Amino acid sequence: MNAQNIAETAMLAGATQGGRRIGEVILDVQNISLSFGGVKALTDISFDVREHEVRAIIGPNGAGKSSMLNCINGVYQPQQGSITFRGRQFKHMNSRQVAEMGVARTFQNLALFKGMSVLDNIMTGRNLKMKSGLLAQALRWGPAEREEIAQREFVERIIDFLEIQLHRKTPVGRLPYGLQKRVDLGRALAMEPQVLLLDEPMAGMNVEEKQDMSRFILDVNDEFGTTIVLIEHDMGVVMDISDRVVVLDYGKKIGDGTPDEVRNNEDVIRAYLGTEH
Amino acid sequence: KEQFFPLLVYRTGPYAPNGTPWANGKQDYIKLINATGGINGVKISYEECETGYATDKGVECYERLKDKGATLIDPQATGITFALTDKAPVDKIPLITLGYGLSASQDGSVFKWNFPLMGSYWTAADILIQHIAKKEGGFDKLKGKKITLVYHDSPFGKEPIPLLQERAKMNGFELSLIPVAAPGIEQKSAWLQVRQQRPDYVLLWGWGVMNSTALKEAVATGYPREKMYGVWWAGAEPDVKDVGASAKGYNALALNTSGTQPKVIQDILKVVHDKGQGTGPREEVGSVLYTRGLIIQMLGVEAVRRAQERFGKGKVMTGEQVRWGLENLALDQKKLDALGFSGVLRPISTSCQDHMGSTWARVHTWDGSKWGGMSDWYQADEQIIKPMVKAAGDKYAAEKKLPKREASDCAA
Amino acid sequence: MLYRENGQFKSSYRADQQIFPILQDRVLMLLLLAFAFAVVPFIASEYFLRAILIPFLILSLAALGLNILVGYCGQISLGTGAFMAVGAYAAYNFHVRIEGMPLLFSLLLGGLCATVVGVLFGVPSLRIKGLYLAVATLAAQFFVDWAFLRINWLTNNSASGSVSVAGLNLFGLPVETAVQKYLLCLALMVLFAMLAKNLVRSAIGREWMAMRDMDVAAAVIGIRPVYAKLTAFAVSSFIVGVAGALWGFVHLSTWEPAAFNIDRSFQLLFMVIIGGLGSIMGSFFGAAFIVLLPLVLNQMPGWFGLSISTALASHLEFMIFGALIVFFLIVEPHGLARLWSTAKEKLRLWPFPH
Amino acid sequence: MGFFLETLFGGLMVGMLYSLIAIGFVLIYKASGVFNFAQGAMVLFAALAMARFAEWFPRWLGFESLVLANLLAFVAAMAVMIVVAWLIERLALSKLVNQEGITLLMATLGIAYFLDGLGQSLFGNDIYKIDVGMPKEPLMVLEGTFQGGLLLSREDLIAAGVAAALVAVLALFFQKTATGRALRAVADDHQAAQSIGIPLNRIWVIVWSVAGFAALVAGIIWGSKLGVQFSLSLVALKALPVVILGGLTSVPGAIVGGLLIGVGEKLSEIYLGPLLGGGIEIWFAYVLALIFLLVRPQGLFGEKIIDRV
Amino acid sequence: MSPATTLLDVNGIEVIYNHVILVLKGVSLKVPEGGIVALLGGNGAGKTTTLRAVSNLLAGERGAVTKGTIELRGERIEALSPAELVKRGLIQVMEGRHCFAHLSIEDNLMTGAYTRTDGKAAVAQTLEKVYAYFPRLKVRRSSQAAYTSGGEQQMCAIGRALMADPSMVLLDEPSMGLAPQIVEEVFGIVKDLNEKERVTFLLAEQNTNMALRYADYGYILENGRIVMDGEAQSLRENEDVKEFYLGVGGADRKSFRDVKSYKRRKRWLA
Ligand SMILES: Nc1ncnc2c1ncn2[C@@H]1O[C@H](COP(=O)(O)OP(=O)(O)OP(=O)(O)O)[C@@H](O)[C@H]1O
Ligand SMILES: Nc1ncnc2c1ncn2[C@@H]1O[C@H](COP(=O)(O)OP(=O)(O)OP(=O)(O)O)[C@@H](O)[C@H]1O
Ligand SMILES: CC(C)C[C@H](N)C(=O)O
Ligand SMILES: [Mg+2]
Ligand SMILES: [Mg+2]
Repeated sequence: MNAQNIAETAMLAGATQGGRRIGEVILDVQNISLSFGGVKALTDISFDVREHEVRAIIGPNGAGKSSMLNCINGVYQPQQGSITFRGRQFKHMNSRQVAEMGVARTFQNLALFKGMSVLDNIMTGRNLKMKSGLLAQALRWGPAEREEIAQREFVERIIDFLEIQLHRKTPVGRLPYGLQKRVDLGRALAMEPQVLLLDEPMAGMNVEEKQDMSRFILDVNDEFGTTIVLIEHDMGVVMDISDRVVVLDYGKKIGDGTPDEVRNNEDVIRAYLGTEH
Repeated sequence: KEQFFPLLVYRTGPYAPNGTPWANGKQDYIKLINATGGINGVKISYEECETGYATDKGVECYERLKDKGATLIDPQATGITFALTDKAPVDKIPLITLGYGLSASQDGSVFKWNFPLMGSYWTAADILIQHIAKKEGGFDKLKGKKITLVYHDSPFGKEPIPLLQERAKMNGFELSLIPVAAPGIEQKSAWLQVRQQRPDYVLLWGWGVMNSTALKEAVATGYPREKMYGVWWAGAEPDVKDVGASAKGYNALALNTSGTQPKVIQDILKVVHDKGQGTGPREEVGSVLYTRGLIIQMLGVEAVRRAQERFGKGKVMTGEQVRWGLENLALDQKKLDALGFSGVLRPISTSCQDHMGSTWARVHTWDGSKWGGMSDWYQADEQIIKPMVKAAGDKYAAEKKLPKREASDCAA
Repeated sequence: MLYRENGQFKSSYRADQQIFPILQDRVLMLLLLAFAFAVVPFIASEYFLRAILIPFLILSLAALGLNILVGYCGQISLGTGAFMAVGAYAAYNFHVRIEGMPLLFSLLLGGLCATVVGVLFGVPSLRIKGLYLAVATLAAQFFVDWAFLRINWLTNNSASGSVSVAGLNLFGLPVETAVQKYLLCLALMVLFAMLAKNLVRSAIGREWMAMRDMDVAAAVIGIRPVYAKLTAFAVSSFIVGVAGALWGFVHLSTWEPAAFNIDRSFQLLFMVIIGGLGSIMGSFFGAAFIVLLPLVLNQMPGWFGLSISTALASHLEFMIFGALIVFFLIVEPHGLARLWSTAKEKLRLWPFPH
Repeated sequence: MGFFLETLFGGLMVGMLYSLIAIGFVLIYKASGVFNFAQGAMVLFAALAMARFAEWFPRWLGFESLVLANLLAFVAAMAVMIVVAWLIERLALSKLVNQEGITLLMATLGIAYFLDGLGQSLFGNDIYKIDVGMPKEPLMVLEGTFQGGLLLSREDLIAAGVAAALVAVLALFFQKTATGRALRAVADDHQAAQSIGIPLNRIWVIVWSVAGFAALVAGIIWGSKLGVQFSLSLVALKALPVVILGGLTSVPGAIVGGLLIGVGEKLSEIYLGPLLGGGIEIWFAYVLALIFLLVRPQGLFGEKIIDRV
Repeated sequence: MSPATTLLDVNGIEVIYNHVILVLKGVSLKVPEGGIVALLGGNGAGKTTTLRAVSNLLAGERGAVTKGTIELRGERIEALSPAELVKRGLIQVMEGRHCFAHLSIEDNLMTGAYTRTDGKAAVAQTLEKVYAYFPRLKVRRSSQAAYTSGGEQQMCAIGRALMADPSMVLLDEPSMGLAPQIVEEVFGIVKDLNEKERVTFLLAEQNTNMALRYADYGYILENGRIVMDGEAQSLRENEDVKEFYLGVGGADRKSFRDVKSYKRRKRWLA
């Protein structure tokens, strides 16, 4: 940890923001480098995420934002660096482990299970919590059925929360883009994650819908204390709802700090924001 | 009332070129009988059902046609025969499996409803070995010779193996086995192996496209056709037709002659084809498999006739009665002559013990354009066949927990 | 009676999670079952039972098994014939080698052996996907074909590779007549259909579908590909194995490896596609289409009193069959089951078009 | 040694024959993302047309020349295949735009049934002969070096040459022309291809015609080897491991896959087969393909399977 | 804007998916030659469906236009294939990118020129133009499209359509997934093409702010019906539009952090 980080810790720890208590570092990414053949997607990236905060990652197209999430998620394996989650250090992560540790995510290009209904898509998020054996499920025998119903209740709460009750039984492929994004979020929420990684959750939404989405994100953050890592291109949203922002450009980190700090960072303005913001 | 014969055939699929003339022969003979007054006045009705040589379709055909009063069935495939062997006794429908099917079913005391008339794969293999021995100048000359069996990798192709193994032990030749996966369109490795082993003789146990492909591969690898001997299902026109002159010298077993000289063929041409009622093309009449179809149908008809002698002339016979007829066939030369089959096949007479009726066959040779050069008749060696049939029959009966038929059952 | 769900409020999730949430469907299903168990045995002819219903039931069972693998888990398999064969021959071995082995146990043990083989050949699916996976299953198909022809021990030393069973009985009740066989197949089919339905609407079923639809996302939410894929192979081959054993024991009673050759594998795959991937109901529709349609077409000329040659009839049958496949796919690419549910949806809206 | 070489060559030649059929699969898959189940049926159909036309033309037109008969028959058979391609597009594919691969696969199955039935009812279901003057007698080489010489099949050599030429042309076509690029685009995404103005119907007619041509060539070569009859449609099964091993999307892959499968199959059958009771080549071919796939899941030359979130 | 001839005239169309799902319930709109028209509306309003109906891409989604007419330059086009429409200069950029995954970026772009008959040189020139618009694409020209980032794919999809040298472009959510300055650029390109080459645009956009800034005219779609239309200027000033689409309640912009309180949106149509 460098000096700046320590100072920040002092500032944030214990400080309450809108009732949220920003805690210790929960996820610490150190010196990650990732390349695909000749393409360097990430070069020596380090940043940390604190418990309960909303951490945004921004940067121009192709900067490596999604790749970063993919590394945390175990979808990509970085060539260098390590990731520390709740004090445990990993050279690279394995998707299942990550999920078990309570990290959930949504995807930029909608990775929903197309053939399944909204309800089933969200139910898959509960799978880690379901313990009945194969035979019990086949027979739908006492505990198995009770478990199914209990999880269903949880999922129904998410459905209510996201206001997609009407579409419960619709195959997700038929939904308009914006609602699919919501289902994607629902599936991640169903995992009751401690850290939620969101990859452009508001792409393709109008302002009103973005407001709704912001509300969902902030509510989750507030009510369940979920830590949030958010990639988003809408600067309004990023600046309004995030606590700290990392800026990537061509795979390198060019800025890190509170929205205000980032907004005024020269490099960031040049590479990403342009002059208007 | 009419005597109903269902005709299980295959006119489509990989075996169609061989199945079609056979099916045509069966039908033409029925037409001939009907045109000449039926069986003591009883006309024969028939219905074809396409099996495509597939067992499950064969079973479906059987179930469908048995309800229409089937009294005799020729399944036209060993696989279908296997599947029907359990069903026939329940439904009381005899099966004619002329020259194919289960070799062990010659034993009428176990296989009450199966009739592998005129030969089984065991008699076939035995006769081929006899013929080769004769060529070599005696059984003792077989010692140290190499004989390779190239066979259709199915129950049909595997049937002759036990007999050949027995013979190899007895006569001291070396037997090697080369399976060819059905339907046998790719045989390069089989024939490379033949080329490597350089056997003195190759026995070909194929059906359908496998036969012509084998001959072509033999040409391509330079194996002399003169040293190749096919079973009687590998000795018809479709097997050599498009190999043509290259297949010259190839030999195969013959259960029957071919050609249009026999009187029955002439009758068919006159009575059926000239009236425009022929089933297939006229050129095909008298070909090997066509003629075999005729024989099969003739034996069926004669079984009904025989049964009528006992159960009432001019009546429609039940399956059980036809079965009795099949078991008591007695077609001597005189009768065959009368039926127009002189020279086509040898006399045949069955009994309760022996459902084959004749274990004789000859060998013919392809001269590049037609089958000819019939050898003398050979009879399969009882000494070898009988014990094998008995052992296999006993094993079958034991497995199935079948009681052996009583002597009284035979008399009945 | 109108087909409406108005007024049918679900007051509990349990009620909502029923297999047939709509009352009319439930009633219809019960009636259908009652008909199948209590009426059919009395009215169906022997031919109908033996040549149509029994093969239909057994093949729909196999299709059901395959649908779990292909339709729910998205793993294409062209080795179904092989797994059926393993089921059949394994059951046969238990049947003849262990004196007094009850039929039901033989069948289930056959299924269990098929499970083992299925899982074994399913292992490559962890690395190989899509049509490429077909190679692994085809390897199974041809290997198994070969093994039962070549390894005598597996066929209890029958020289020809063909085996046969007789004198079946189920805990003392004979299974000999067509009706008895039909009832056995029907009962097993209903049982397995229920179990399969339960599985696919439980956690494991969702894991399978998730793997099928988007495997990376599935991994990210904590689904283990190994477990999901191999359980699908296991459950699928188990059902397929039992179906294979039934096909051998009940339908054919004497069989050779060719009864389970690659054509069978293709046939089953076609059933699940035309019936509807990822639909239990679809397996039945598909089996009906592929088993029954050719029979109907085959007998059609007879009904109209046409006499055309067997060969031509059979070629026409091919052509019509082929054309109908294409036709139904155009009408509903997702199979007959989807067609059926769309029809129901329309019915629900009727008489208002939308 | 001599025998080993012979086996090796035999395997290579058979492999080329498989490739000839495999190319047809690859073409259609590469250009529309459809696994064409009807390829075998097309081979049979084309071969039947060729064989029967070669038999009929001299009769209809009253001439004797075998060369002329073959030439006319070839042209007529090709015309028939183009009509077939056009009908397939019109009646089936055009109505199935943007459907999943498996649906299209099933549709090609329907087409296969249809073609099998149609071909045999139009042209007959007996054995017919294609005689394009392929030499049948073997060629003996290196008789000095090896005892008994080295046996090569001239027929196979010619077939191999034809296959190689076909592949070269097709590979160029795909890589270098705008149509080739459009074909690959269609395979990736029907709807997007449509949206930018690629005329799916024309593309499909072209592809299926080219596949029909490949089927015709394969049909002539296999037909003159085996005789033309229903079983010809089953040779497609032999091409399956070849396409998959080579990569569903690679024309050159079909050749390399063919060679590997051919050689692997023959060597295994001859050197391993006798130990296991023989008849192992079929499953061995698949096991071989499987081993390669474990290393490269997209086949040797196939396009990488894209798996991104 | 001077009264221009109507290029595209959609008249009362109704679209049904899968024979049962009625999505558009009589949508009419006009696009004047050389105009930029925005189609606005929330998720599921039917924007994409409208565009698909125009470019005749519904069949692949198992949808169909069941009522109404669509005319391009006075010619009925419901029965024309998409390829024929592209030949007439009408091209669509599909929502969700749809790049050809296995082709390189450059090959993707080149497929866009498939229908062109004006020679290699002209195509090469357009390619350079596209690269000039999107330098990022030039950098990634030889990468397989599937392995480029979401934004790069979006640029590729837009560039690909431009390669056809169209006279009218249907843009479905062009700004989705693009970084802010690229969004600006994309709209800049739209304006540029519109002004310099008189390319007509119909764009479905969620980014209402942007859309109304660049468009001349706008339609608002809700639940499959057009509920409001007008000059971009007047829409921008409409209170409801302001509140629901531009996110400016009353006078000033609301922070996304403050919308947490429960609010229920007013619908023009129930
Ligand atoms: N292929 C389809 N099958 C069935 N319904 C569909 C299909 N495509 C779209 N729909 C339905 O049509 C309606 C309109 O969808 P459309 O995609 O046109 O909306 P949109 O305005 O483009 O929304 P978004 O801004 O989210 O993209 C939605 O309710 C959707 O569920
Ligand atoms: N699997 C992959 N193979 C090859 N290159 C990749 C792969 N994944 C990402 N890249 C490349 O790495 C770079 C970073 O991509 P990434 O998707 O992380 O960008 P991003 O910041 O999310 O951009 P956007 O805002 O456009 O979504 C891009 O240039 C992309 O093409
Ligand atoms: C029936 C005969 C024609 C031979 C055939 N191959 C069989 O099954 O035995
Ligand atoms: Mg991204
Ligand atoms: Mg849309």
